[in-house]
Amino acid sequence: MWRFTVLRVLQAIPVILTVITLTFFLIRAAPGGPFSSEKAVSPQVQAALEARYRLDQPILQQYFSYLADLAHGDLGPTFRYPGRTVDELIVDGLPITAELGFYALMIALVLGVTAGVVASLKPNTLQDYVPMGAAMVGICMPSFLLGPLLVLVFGIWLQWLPVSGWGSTPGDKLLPSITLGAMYAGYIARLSRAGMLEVLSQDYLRTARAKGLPEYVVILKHALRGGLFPVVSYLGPAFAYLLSGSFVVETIFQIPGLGRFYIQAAFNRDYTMILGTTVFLATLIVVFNLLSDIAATWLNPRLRYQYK
Amino acid sequence: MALLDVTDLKVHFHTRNGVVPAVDGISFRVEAGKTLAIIGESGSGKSIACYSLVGLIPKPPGRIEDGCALFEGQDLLTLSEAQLRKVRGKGISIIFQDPMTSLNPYMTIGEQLIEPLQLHFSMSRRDAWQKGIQTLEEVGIQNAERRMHAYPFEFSGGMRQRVVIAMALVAEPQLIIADEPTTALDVTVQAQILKLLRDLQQRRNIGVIFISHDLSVVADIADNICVMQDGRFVEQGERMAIFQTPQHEYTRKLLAAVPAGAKRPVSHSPEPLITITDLYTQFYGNRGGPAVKAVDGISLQINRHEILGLVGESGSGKSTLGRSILRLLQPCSGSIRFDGRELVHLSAAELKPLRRRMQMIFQDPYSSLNPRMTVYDTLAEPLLLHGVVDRKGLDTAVFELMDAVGLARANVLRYPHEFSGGQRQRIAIGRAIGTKPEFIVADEPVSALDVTIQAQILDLLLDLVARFNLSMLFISHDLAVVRYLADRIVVMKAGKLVESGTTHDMFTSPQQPYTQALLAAIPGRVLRDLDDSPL
Amino acid sequence: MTTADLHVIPRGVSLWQDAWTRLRKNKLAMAGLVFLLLVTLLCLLTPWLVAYGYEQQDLRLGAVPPSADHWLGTDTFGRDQLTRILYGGRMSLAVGFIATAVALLIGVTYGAIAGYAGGRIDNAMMRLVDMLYALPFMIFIILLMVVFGRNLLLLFLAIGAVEWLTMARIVRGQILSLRQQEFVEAAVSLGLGPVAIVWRHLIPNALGPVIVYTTLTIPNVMLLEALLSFLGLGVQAPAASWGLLISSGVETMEEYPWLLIFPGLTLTLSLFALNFLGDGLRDALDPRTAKD
Amino acid sequence: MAHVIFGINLTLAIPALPLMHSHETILKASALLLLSLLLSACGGESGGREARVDEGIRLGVLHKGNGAEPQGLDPHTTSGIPENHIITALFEGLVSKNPQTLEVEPGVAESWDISEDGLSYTFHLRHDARWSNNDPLTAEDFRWSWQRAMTPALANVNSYMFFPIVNAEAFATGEISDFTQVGVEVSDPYTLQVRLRAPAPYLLQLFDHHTTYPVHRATIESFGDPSDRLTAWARPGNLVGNGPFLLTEWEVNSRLRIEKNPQYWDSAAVQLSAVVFYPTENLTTEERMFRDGQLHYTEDVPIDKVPVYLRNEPDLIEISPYLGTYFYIVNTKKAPFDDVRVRKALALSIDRQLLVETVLQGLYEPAYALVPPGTLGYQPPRVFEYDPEEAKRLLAEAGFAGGQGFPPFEILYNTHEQHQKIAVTLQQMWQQTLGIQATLLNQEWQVYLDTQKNRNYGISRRSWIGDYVDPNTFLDMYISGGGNNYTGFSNARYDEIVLHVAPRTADRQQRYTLYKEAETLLMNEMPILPIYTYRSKHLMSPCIQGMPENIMDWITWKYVYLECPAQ
Repeated sequence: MWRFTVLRVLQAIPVILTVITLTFFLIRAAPGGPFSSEKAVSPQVQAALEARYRLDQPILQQYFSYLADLAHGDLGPTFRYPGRTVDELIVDGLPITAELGFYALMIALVLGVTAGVVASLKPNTLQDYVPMGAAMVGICMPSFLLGPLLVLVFGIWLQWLPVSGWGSTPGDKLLPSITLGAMYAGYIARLSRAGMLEVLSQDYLRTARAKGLPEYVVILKHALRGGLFPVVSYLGPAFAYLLSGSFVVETIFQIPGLGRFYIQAAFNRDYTMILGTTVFLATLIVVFNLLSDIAATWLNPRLRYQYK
Repeated sequence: MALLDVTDLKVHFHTRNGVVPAVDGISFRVEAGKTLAIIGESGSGKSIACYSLVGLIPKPPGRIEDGCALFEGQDLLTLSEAQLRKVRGKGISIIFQDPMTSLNPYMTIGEQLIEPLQLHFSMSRRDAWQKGIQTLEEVGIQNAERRMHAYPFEFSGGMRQRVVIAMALVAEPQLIIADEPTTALDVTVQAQILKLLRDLQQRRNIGVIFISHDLSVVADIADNICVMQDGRFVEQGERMAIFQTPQHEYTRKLLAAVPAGAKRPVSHSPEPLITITDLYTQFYGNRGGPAVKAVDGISLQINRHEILGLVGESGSGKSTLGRSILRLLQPCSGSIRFDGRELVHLSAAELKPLRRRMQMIFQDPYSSLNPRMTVYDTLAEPLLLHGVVDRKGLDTAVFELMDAVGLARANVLRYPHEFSGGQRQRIAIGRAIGTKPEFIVADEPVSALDVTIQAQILDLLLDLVARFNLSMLFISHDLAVVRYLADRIVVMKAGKLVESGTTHDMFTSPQQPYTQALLAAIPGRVLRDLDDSPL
Repeated sequence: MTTADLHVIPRGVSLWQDAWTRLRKNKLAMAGLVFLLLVTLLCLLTPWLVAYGYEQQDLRLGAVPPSADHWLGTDTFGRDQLTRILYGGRMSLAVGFIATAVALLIGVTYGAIAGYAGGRIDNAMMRLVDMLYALPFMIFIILLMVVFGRNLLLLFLAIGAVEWLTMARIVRGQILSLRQQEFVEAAVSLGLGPVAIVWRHLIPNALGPVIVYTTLTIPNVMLLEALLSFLGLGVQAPAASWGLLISSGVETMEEYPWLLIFPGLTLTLSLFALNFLGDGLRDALDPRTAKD
Repeated sequence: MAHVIFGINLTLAIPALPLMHSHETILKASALLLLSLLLSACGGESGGREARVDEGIRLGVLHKGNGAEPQGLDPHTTSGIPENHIITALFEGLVSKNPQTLEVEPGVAESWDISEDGLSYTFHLRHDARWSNNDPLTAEDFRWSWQRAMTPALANVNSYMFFPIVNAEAFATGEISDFTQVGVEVSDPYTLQVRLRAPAPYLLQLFDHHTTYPVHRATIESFGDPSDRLTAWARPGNLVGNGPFLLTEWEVNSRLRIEKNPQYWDSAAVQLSAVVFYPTENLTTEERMFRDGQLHYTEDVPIDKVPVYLRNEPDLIEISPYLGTYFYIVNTKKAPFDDVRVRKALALSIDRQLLVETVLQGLYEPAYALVPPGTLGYQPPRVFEYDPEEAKRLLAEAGFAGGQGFPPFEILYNTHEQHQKIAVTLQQMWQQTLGIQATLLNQEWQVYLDTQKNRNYGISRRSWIGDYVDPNTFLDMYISGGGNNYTGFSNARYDEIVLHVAPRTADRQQRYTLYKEAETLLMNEMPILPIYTYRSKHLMSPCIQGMPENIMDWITWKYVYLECPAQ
């Protein structure tokens, strides 16, 4: 297991490096710069700004000094918020985005697995069509539509939940989490239905029934484990995508998470911030893919045995 | 009083295409300490009959229409699901056919073993665990205490079947339904398991319903036999009565289908077609594990117009050898000469013209046919590929092939899944002989088939070999089949050749202890004794 | 299939024709197909069907609910919504199908090669996929759009380039398990080359999951386009796409609900139809499920 | 109102009302009331909670939507409006503004003298002005702060504001490095003298711009090089200011809180105990936050919501003229726009009235010149009207009768819903009236700025918000070769008036006459196509007092307080 983990971590290094290089040169190729503004900036001011951010150096030198700083965990100062560093903003925003992502994933898991399992028990009946139809709606519903709809219904009409914010009023974490989780709930529902259908036809469930086990034990204890296998391997990538897709939800609900930085930074040409968030995100994706692989390996005794 | 008394059991399946009477009014009794065998081919309804007793058939579409099954004074067929659950595992337990799939791969043996104990006897986990260990020991598993923590995949096939048996026994049922418990096993292992079952049964005085398609197996252990066909018992009675004086035509057909007797040696001067010298094929283990030498220095010769039987247990490397000869696997050293040409180092392109001359028939007619190709496409593909016929003659050629393997022409546009196993194997044979090859490797072509079908396919093969002047390497674990078909036999064990000789010699005077053990393990001694006795 | 004359084989019966025969019996899938065809046809023929231009304004009219003149109402510029939905459909369908086709092409080819080659090649190819998975693609698409300007072709390609990864994984997994089946060995022993084996024997058998994933990819792609439009990186005004219509409809859903309801309904119905069609196709392409 | 009688949280129900049609109102309102009653009866934590705005009214804390997240709070490195809202509360310049008229009032300077020739200003600082850490605030603080603000290395984009001062430009561009040569002198700790190179009638207003605010030297120096814009001095806990409020909390993208500064010289007049600023980039969200009782005051209102509020809850919306113009610029160096007749045809064929009434929901004023009307009494010239016939004639005269042969061109705008709406409409108007075909080109902000700067456009959307209340802030944009003049417009007389004649004219009315002449020159050449004059619009709790509307949308925080009008 250790060997496997170490190997995967080593493999991640060139990935991250590629991401950095690609992003670095891509954003420099973009028209416009971090200091453009509606009112013309005088050449002197422009030059002084560039000097302060070391943009006057040759681009390769900038690239290598960025890498050198990165090796020390220094992602540099942001262009957008003078006086703040990228590290600081990521450290501030991450816990919030991670929390949002976590709740969303939990909601997705609970809703998705329930729907999928319920549907799989009676395929091609109403008990199948209704939850799967709902799952399809979840998949088809863009978050920029679902969010405002939920806000309108639960925030404005019913007045049950606050319309925005994060952690400032009780219950304000619910709507964003649902909005973000809905699509993933849909996918998880489909995955768990397919996985369960596969498992439900397996002989060992007949064995379990032959022991006299009640049906719920057969499903929960024997079937679920194998049936949710695809879901487990999906969770890692899903969490990573959740984090990178959270900006819409964060914008709609005014959540001070990391997600908004991605987009803002790209539009503002905040070079360091773009790089920082991209690198960070890529690292997260690698880590979560790894975790989900490890979890999948650990859950499957045969694989676990192989890696011993 | 009988342990289980079933009268007039009727189970129907209500499908979209109408009602199928899967079990159509059968009656039988099982006594404690006795074995009742139900014999029948696949689809005869034997498993459904037994499963319906404990409510394990899918409802719908299945429905118990009629009948009565008295067990411990209650009619099983009228019990509610909750009441049935109390019977399952405790009163009646089941040993399923495939130990591979009937154990939950995600749970340890111990967890699975103690489930019925905790459920039916509300035992504490510790007591249940102890009992589990005892039961494992009872079925002959070494290191039971440690093995409780192992997962199913860590066991070999035979050991796994022992676990399944332990699981059926652990709650000390009065009745066990054993559904083809040895079909997936090697002969020697099968013999051990059968012995184990018999011992346990006698020791605990339990009744057994033994479901099988294999008369030879049943012959050794059953007290009473029911012969089932199309949902009905065509004949039932005491074991020897069934074998000695079969009343029903179907019973006679089944008995006749058991491959018996040896092929008469054909005498023509041996002219080698394939010469194999010092062949090694190995598989590399996962993640730098040690290489497995599947074929470990084999030298042998296959003559023209000869059927060479290759016998060995699973894992002996016999399939690997067959595939290596056809270069479906790349041998790592040695030489294979086909009609004087060295095959080992030929490129794919160089091999292609030779492929026309040597073909293969596979074991599993379910997976050896592309499910998305019709019979026509399947048969036409090699013909077109090797330019055996042009497009104009294609239809005729395909029809002729179908005639040759005994398939109705009307089926030409059907897909494999619409055929029975035997018909599918006919398609596969048709595909193999389409290019008029000189040499065919047949890898267990009948082991997945019912006995009567098996007999037909064997005869078809014999016929084709004669008609097309084929040479054949016939791989099988079933000695009776090999004896029926082969001119010569080679025995393999752990990648090495153990013994070879003419069929007659091998069966009458085996030299090596392993060969002797194999022969001894062949089930159906009773039948053979019958055969040998002048009727 | 019983023919009186057993010496004549009906020509041209292929997997696809067979599938079509089976598909026709699946009512839900056919309903989906008919609906999609209808929508596609309407979208293609829009310029000849509608009385208004998609950019044609009637400022004095403004936003009005559905009426006899404007069946689905108008937006704040007095533009006819039916017209805009139909024109938007051209864009959304094009994005959906082209980007998905790109994903399919790359994904299936790549996955099939990796799965069939197996061993080290497979390992190397899948590591590359893992690497690409680690790229924050959403950000990359946005960066690409930002850097190279809004170019629809690029948009299609970029989206397709994101979606092929999962496709490749699915196909590879399928091929890997199919490769163990004996009919592949049979094909090898017949002397078929790798390309023929992959094309004739493997891919048709892997189609089921591929189709299902495709029907999930199309909505995904459409939503991605909508999201990019939402960020101002998608289609160029005054042109429309369903996603764009929905995202601007959301802004005014309280004042002019019809501007959200109709595009939303169109998108949802189309995606549902697509889903039914996909499930139907999967079943139809599998001869085993045909006659039960 | 019913809500009061039931004693439930008002704002929960009130804001929901505006969006309902009258006949449904009662039904829904009672349903909502019933619901909130139920919830509060069950102790439901969400339904019965006190809205943030109500708590704010109780505690004297104002909650304000503030648009974009502020980039920073260093008065010398920022330039945005969201930052300005906060900085004006944390710092105070030499002068301040009358919240209503925007005329200059004493700030840190109690009084000032202006020399006869208008070239020398002497400021007398009040003796009780203090930094928030209780340090005294002296003239030296201003001198040092201004030196910092002009230091080239700091790269202050607003340093040009000092340029009327002697040698300020030379110092800011690095020509001289000796600040003593700049016309800023400290004659005694409470007297500051400023010498100008030329008269600047609007100069006093500049001393209320944040780039001229004093900053605390010791604090800044303790965080590193004063000319390094990246130090952390302007953060909660670090920042020392001299304004009526103190920075106490700042969570990026979440909220920023300022509290009353007890050291402020006029702290007795300050009534709010705190203001909380929320970043609200998404207008729709901001509006919902207001309805949900989270904000007292919004930065903006989604345009489609304006008529709804005007109809149903006019008390909650505040719309007032604003010192900004929305216009299109034309690249006069690019054919066919090099022909003034073409430019005029474009300008004359825009039905501004229709545009404003429909697309803009009647919110803005049609504009026919660059400078907004009413800029401290200035009325811009009106040299043309909407005249489609004349437009057609002009286009024909230029050789494109009925749009024949007119090359296809692009309308450039930066990605934004509002800009797109205008562009789409103009495209239609030009097509319908003139028969010419335009395509829209939306570019995201940075690209759009680049395209304009490189003159790589035909017609482009532009807008301008005045820095101070004087026509000059608009008109000096179009001097020949001006940094913000992307049109290629150049006129000697115009330059002369804007650069030399008008600044030397002390009398306001006389100066306005000159500006009017210049603007007429500009509009006759039509390098810009005015579209409308901005108005600021806010959703505003009726409980906000002391925040009169004004043309700069300027909030003078020390006069603001919360008090609900009697029912």
